[in-house]
Amino acid sequence: MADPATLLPLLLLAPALVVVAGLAAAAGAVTTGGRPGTPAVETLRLLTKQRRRTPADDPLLARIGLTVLPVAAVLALAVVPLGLPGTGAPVDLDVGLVWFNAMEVLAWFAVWTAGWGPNAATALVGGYRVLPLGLAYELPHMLAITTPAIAAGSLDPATVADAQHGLWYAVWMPVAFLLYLVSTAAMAFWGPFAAPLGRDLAGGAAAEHAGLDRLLLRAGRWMLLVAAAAMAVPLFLGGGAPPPITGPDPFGGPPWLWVGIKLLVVLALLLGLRRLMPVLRMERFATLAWTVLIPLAVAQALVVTVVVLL
Amino acid sequence: MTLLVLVAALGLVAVVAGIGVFVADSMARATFLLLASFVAVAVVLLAFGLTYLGVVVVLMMTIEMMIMVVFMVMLMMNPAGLEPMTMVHNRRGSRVIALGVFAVLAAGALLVPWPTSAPAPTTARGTDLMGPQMLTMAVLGLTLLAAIVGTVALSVSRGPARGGGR
Amino acid sequence: MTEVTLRVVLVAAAALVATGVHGALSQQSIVMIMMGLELVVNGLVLATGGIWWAEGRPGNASVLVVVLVTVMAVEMATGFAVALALYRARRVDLADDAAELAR
Amino acid sequence: MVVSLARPLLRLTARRPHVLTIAPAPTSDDLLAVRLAAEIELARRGWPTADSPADADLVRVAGEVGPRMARVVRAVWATVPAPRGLVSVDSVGELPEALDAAVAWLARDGADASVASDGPSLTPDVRTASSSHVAPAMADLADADRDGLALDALHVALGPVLPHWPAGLVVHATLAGDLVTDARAEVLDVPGPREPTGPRRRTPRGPDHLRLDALVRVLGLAGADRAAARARTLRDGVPVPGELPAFGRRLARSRTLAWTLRGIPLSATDHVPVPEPTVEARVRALAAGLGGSLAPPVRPAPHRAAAALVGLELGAARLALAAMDPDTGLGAGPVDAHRPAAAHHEHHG
Repeated sequence: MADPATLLPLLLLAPALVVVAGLAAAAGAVTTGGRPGTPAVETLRLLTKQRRRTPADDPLLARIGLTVLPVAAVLALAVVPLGLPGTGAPVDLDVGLVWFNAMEVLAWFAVWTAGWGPNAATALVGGYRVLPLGLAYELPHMLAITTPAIAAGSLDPATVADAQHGLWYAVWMPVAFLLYLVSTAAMAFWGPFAAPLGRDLAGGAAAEHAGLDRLLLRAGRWMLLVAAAAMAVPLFLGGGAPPPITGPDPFGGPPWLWVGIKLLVVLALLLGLRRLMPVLRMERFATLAWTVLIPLAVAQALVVTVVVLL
Repeated sequence: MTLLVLVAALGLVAVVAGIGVFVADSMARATFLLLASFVAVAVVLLAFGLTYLGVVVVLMMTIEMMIMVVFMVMLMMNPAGLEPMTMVHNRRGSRVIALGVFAVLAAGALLVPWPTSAPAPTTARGTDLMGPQMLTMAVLGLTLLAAIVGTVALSVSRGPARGGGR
Repeated sequence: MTEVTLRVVLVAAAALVATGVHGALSQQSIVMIMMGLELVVNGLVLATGGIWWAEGRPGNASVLVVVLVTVMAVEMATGFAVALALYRARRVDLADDAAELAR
Repeated sequence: MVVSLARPLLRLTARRPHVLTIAPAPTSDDLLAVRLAAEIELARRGWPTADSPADADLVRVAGEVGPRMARVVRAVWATVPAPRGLVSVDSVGELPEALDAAVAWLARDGADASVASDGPSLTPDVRTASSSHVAPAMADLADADRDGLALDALHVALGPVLPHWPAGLVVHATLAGDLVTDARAEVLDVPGPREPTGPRRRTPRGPDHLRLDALVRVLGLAGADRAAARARTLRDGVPVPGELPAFGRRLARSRTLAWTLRGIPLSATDHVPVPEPTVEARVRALAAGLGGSLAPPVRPAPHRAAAALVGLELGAARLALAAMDPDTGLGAGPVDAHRPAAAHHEHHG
């Protein structure tokens, strides 16, 4: 643990995630017709802005939630193999996938308390919406994570990435990959699944938060999205290895570079998803999850399990 | 030694948060404190090298707290109020019983000669965390699915009875 | 040292169980009773983990606890669903009232 | 806040303030013109709309407000975090100047909360209000009574300061969780209802303008941001012939939009507010009518529109209200706000 070579990635993890999340937010601003500098200006604006309280609120609980959100995103990213020299992931954990999922789940608890804290109707209803969203999308998400893990026979993301020599899981189990992308957007309550922060609720869980509080919620959401998108690389896109189509290593290149490129592809797919779909109402996203996504996820998991067992 | 201090501190956190569950004056705080208690225990398990167990406790318990919140919103007399919430009965009896339980269990913990061998969690970890857990995860997901479907069915079967007061 | 740590863990587990028992017995709301039971399970998980650690054989058996934890989560969800059905039918959500209905 | 460091930051961020617009009910054409001009001016400058008071840098009152509305303005202003500015615009002509002045002021002094709340007014257009004499918020947007939320009521006054909300409208709603179980409409300072009698009131807006105005709100609430921006451009500009029907056809054909809006009925127990039975059908009718020669869409009176919200989830109710696009110029109310039985509960202001 005391070896500086292993500590360095840990120390750099949070700043790196913030930077990448900022870039993703800038790309998101461009795709919705804004300027790329908008997220940076917004960050500065929120930093110079006063924080704010509401009568009879529970600021402690709200701020714990607001702080847990970005922290959970960093902790989720910590087990993702980023192709760093030496070790694969900043923290090598043999049950990394379960850890990753646990951190994502903690994030929705954080949003719920953030919505609860201000003691105001719009924020409260925004907090409520996290509950059906999380419960409906955790199952497809968990199954989409488990399916590659079953194929690779390991809960260690690095092992899953290494098991894809020759054939990416995105090709071999495309439904799981698609489900992972959709449920990732839902886990980060982002894009079509932004109902907890919906405009119909004047910002929902964020409605009463100003200044740094608001920044934590908004930035934490992008950080969570990027962390979840990063996990798609080892799970479905072969981790730090170059594309298998190119044959045995004509490009070579450092693994972290390939992870970066693949992460960009995943983020581009997610940004495309937002362009495709409006924000879904609670009834709609619940219907989608229960009648379409979960049966698909179970079917995909069964197919993969049967093939692996045979 | 570090481990002892860490474990003692986390154990204390878990117990204090656990007591806080029944002292807190709002349901949101009670739920939060219960989760905090679980997370403290999970960190102890992680420190013991029981990685899988610790991580699964965090995962499952957070989901469980969310389910609890759903029902809390539906059922509680005062789920949202920050006003003092006391809904207790036979306080004295339960206190005596609880103290008795604690006395017996703590005596057991302190007096029984627990078998200890050289702890080697790192070797045990990783050896058989490959195969069986896969299946466990799959079964886990399916069980959860069945439970939630059942729960939803039970909850909504009586139609839109939401507007009623008591 | 191992033994001291184990005893500390077991005492903490005992305190968790006792707190849970107190909560489950003293609270009226079904939700709060559930919370008490959860705390009892929390203590059991802690104790089991401690003993395994001290014996140095976590391994495969830990899967058993995972299954236990899941079953408990499921049980809680269904327990709540039953409570809700009861509420819909009888308009009670307090344990005392439910007991009175049974009489 | 270190002033030397904060100043350049303020100058940077004041170039893109989030604006919260408070508009009174359009009882006259002038009031309507001010609100529309205010929206156009915002789009021209590329300034974002604030979702809530917490998100706002600049509170802009578009049009002369009555006493009830003035109380709302004061209550909202009291909850806006510093640095902040308040602009009140009574006519279309003074709009750009007033916004420029407000921004200059934000960039110079805004960082200090005390300056914002107590400082002298710069121009007649840039006013500051002290938060010390704020009336209790009759109609604050987030006025929650949390006491009895267990399957029973949460009494909330929705509006008049919500994104894409009909100007001047307050819906006194009772929520069970997020389900609207009762809703009564009130238009602040405009008692009513004055049913539309005889021929429709004369209005400078054509039928397409009315349709696009409703579509901007529905699309904005549904999160279809690009379509909403397009509808806004078409509404505010002078569309090329053929542009409107093309846009309308595209909207009416959009499967994702239809799927998102599906399943929201537009009906009350004792009357039908609009001819279309659902939000989906209403939006399709609004879109299909674009650029055609059909009669303008039916706009219900506020109290009828509010009655149709009962039984809907809050998000669905917002979409339904935006789709019905009630004519708040007709007035409604006044309504007695819900008083909690227990006197100990203080509403915030």
